[in-house]
Amino acid sequence: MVEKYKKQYGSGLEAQSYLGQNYFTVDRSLIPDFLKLLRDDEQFDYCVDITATHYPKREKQFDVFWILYSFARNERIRVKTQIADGESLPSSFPIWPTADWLEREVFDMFGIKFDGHPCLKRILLPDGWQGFPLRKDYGILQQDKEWVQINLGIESGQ
Amino acid sequence: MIDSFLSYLGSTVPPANAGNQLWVLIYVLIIFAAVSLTVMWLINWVERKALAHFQVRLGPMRVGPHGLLQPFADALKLMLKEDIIPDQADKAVFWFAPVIGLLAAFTVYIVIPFGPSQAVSDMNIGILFMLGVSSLGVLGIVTAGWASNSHYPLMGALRSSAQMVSYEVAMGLAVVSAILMTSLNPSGTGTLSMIGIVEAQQQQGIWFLFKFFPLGLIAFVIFAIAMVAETNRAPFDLPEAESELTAGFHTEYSGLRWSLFMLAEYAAMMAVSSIAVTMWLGGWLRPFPNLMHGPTWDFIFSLFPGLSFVAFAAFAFIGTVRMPKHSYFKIQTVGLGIFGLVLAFIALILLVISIGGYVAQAHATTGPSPTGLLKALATFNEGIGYVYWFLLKVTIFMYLFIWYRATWPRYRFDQLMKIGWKVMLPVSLGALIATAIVGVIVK
Amino acid sequence: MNELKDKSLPHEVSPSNLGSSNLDLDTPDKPYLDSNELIINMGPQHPATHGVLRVILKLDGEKVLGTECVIGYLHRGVEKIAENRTYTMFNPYVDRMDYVAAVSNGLGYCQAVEKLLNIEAPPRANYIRVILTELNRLASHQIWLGTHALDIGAMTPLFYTFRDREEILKIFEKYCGARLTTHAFRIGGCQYELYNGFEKDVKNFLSFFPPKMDEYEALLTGNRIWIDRTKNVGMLSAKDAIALGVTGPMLRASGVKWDIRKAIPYANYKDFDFEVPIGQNGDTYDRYLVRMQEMRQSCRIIEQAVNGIPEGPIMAKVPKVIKPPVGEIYHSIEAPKGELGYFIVSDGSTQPYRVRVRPPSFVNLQALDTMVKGQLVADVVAVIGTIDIVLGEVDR
Amino acid sequence: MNPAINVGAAPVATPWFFYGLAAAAVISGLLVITRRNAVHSALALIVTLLSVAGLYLMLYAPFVAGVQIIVYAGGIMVLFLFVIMLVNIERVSKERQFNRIWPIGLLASCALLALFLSAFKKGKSLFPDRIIPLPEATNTQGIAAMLYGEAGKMGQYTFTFEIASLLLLVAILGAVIMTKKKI
Repeated sequence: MVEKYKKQYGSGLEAQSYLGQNYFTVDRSLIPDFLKLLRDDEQFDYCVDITATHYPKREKQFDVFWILYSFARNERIRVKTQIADGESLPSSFPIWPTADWLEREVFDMFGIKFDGHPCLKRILLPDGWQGFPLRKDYGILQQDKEWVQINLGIESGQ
Repeated sequence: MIDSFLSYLGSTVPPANAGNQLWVLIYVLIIFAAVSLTVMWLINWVERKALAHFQVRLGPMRVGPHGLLQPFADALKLMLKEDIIPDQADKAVFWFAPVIGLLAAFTVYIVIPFGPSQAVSDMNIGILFMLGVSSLGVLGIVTAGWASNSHYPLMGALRSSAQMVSYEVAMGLAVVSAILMTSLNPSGTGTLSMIGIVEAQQQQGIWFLFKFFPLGLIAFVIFAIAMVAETNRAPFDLPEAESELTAGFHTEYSGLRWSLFMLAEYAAMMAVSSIAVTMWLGGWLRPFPNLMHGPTWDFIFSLFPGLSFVAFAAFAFIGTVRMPKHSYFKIQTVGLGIFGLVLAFIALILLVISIGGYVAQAHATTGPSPTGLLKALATFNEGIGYVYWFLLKVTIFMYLFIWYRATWPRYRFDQLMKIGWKVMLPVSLGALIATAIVGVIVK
Repeated sequence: MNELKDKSLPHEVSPSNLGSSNLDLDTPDKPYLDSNELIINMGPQHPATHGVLRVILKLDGEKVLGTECVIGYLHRGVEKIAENRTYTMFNPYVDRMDYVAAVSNGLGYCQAVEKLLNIEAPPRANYIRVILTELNRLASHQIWLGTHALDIGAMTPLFYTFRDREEILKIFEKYCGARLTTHAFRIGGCQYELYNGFEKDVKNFLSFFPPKMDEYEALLTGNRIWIDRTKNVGMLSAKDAIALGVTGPMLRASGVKWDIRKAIPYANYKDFDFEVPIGQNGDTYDRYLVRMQEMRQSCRIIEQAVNGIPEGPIMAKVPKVIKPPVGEIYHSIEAPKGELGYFIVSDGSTQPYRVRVRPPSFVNLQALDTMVKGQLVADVVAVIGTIDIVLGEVDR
Repeated sequence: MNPAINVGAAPVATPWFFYGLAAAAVISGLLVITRRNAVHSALALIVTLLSVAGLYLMLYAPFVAGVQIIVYAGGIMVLFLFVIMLVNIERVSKERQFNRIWPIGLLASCALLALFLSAFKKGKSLFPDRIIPLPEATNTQGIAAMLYGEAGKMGQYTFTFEIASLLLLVAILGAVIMTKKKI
């Protein structure tokens, strides 16, 4: 499988393994097609999770992960891609409907936009929330301070 | 006035029929007080205790021995609670809705025959009146739901109105098939009078439950199901389904107004149980009044009320003895003991009355009819017997209501409607037609 | 529901129909008999939403036209907390997510970190883990059963299940001192050796519990009203279930025989002989039956485990300061509610760089809209109950 | 309540009951047409119906009173309320309450009033020998005899009664067919 896709996509795709867990690092441009391919041709019909990681010092700040599972092959793989802040990704909602809330959560926590998502809005945090909490440069204390100053009228809640 | 009071004692017709207005008033007051008290105290307590024991809990234990005074504490709390009327509610209707429900539930008691003369009135159209007035109870629920001006109560009101209208049909048809049976009397005419229906059962020598087996039973079962739906009790408690509509039509009600709804609900439960008892279970008749008659049998059966209270007193005393010996429980122990003494005293009075009645009856067979105290005792003995057997049968139904609630999940609205219209209605109609045919053949 | 069933999913999935549970509240659908649609807010304070779930229902009379879940009322930022704690310090936090199945949460996290460290818990620890996790599955399923039945209107099972769950909690309490948020496991094994009489307690429980299960089943399984209320309610076909990422008993009730304990065995589940019960129709009744069967299977597992606890250490050799090498790991276990996954990214320091929890309740809750569309309000309650959500886990 | 009509039967209640019930019926009847809020109107209508039921009772017609309560107050009005509650009250209350043909209405009312007055005036001469004074105990049977007949004979109104029930059945079927798209 790996060779086949390597041939097809060339340098945009890299297959790796860590502690027995396989993952693909793919270029952002391959994203919707490769995922669709995985689902249709390789039977990865269950999207376990979509998540991201923030590396503020990198140029491409975000790692976005798709964790996929195939019932037929009993195999789990990860797909990983890197995007920069402000870049958006195509939504995988048309591929796996379960991506709906998972992408919303990624948007909520990291501010990564997914094009084509039916309703990309905050899910866990209130609609008017400022900032994206799971970014590494998110100031928890500052946020807390602002909130108590506005809502409770005290200098600091800490 | 005293003359009027005394002259009515021992009368064989209900006071309203005798035109005795003083006694009408007395009866109404007695019934109102008795029903309120049983509903507020006894049924409330029994329901909570029985439900708790079904569900491996203890139920109320703190206020009074075994929580006996809990209902009073709750009533007090409800009375003192802030009475909230939502800002957007239709205030007049909101205020009036529980009153409608309560009025409807209590007016029904006018025609309930606790005995041949132990009713306020023996109306010619007794059962019709009863069904009519109890059907007005739904207006209270509907207006309450609408006046709250809130979504959940409105949905509760809609459900309740649809439910009540549907089940009333099956209920009415079941009642009609029992009424048909009254026309097989020796006298040849049927009756709608509640007292007449019970007397018909006595004359025909059979409870209508067993008449034309299984036709009477089918009608009874239909009624027994429909009456649960009519009173919005589990498994048909959709209008107040807690897990769906928070509390249904009385979501916005609090305090005294809310307690009026509860009072009305329980009063309605007793009222429909009374209809069932009157129509199918022989009303006030004791078991086998025709087979086991004669002074001895009368005496044996007249001991039942007294013996029941002996049993209650015994329970109370056992509870007193088993109360933990700790200073904390001192008041409760003493209270339960006193309660037991009161019950024992009532039992004593009842036993004395039944013995007095026996003596009076013995006198009557040998010599001139007794007068004075003996006559009064005989009268009381008879009356207590009637009321006792009637209430015993009603109690069984009340217990069934609680049992249903502990056992069954709730129906869904469409299923409820389906059962009402597609099962109950055809079955009751069929039973009615079959009863009519069998009745004509028998006659 | 039939329309959905006929649709072949996931390959021709239409986003407007499945998964997207976002109501367009401003533009009503075509009015039916000119009656106005009702927008009803169910929750966050509602007796049947199991905590602080808020469901906005669009109703036509009693029929549900659409739903939208509003969640996050219990959001505590668990994932952010993890980034500011060491691996060991974060361990108790995971108990607070699915607080009725705290042991499972702890197992998943500990095993994920163990995997990252490339160590293996000793067999004795694994046996203890299996016993406690399966006991926890029983406790979680009991809460589900009680509340689910209560939602449908049967009050009594709630008290029965809580009575019996008490016995499980007593065992937890004796073992680690806590009843609910147990923090029973440590990275590398278990902190506490079994107390004296643990086996006896568990065996007592095993002889006590199956008759109680018969009691629950006597109240519900054959109950006509229960069947009416749950059969063909909240149907979820296997294809829909997979497409929506539904896992656990919900997936199995739809007919997919998939259990992580069998498919990707962890701890030492492969040593035990147990069945994976599946349903056929994927309706609420099947989910009920599947969970009931699972409880019996859990009893089997516990019985085998408690009879075969090996001797030996209960902790692997774990460094004092946990500093996993740079890398990322995803590990998931079969929690009572479904696949509970932990995705941990390590940057080589003592604190995890990122911990992502894949919560089964969260993903399963997405299926609510698909399951209740076209059904009645009362079914919404039944379906919320059957999804078996814990808001602590949905919101984290 | 002319005691002369009901020979031998004691009056059910004092004439004050009649005045009370009549006043309640008239006032609530007026409320029905003047209230802007439809639910209030419906509730007022229920009061009217109940007052009329009370009047029937006073006329020794308990069966009719009972039927009035069951069918109208308990059944039909509940359905009325059911429907009204689904209507958007705020929109309705903003609409014009009376339409423009009130002169015709007034004329009709006047005609009705004239009819009542003449009936009242001529009543005594018109009715006494045609009304059969029925004691309370038997008038329910009387109604039954008229509707269903007795002793093998067809009643006076049996045919009409059956026709009416057939009509209702047709109406029900029509309603079902109109609302149900496929049966």
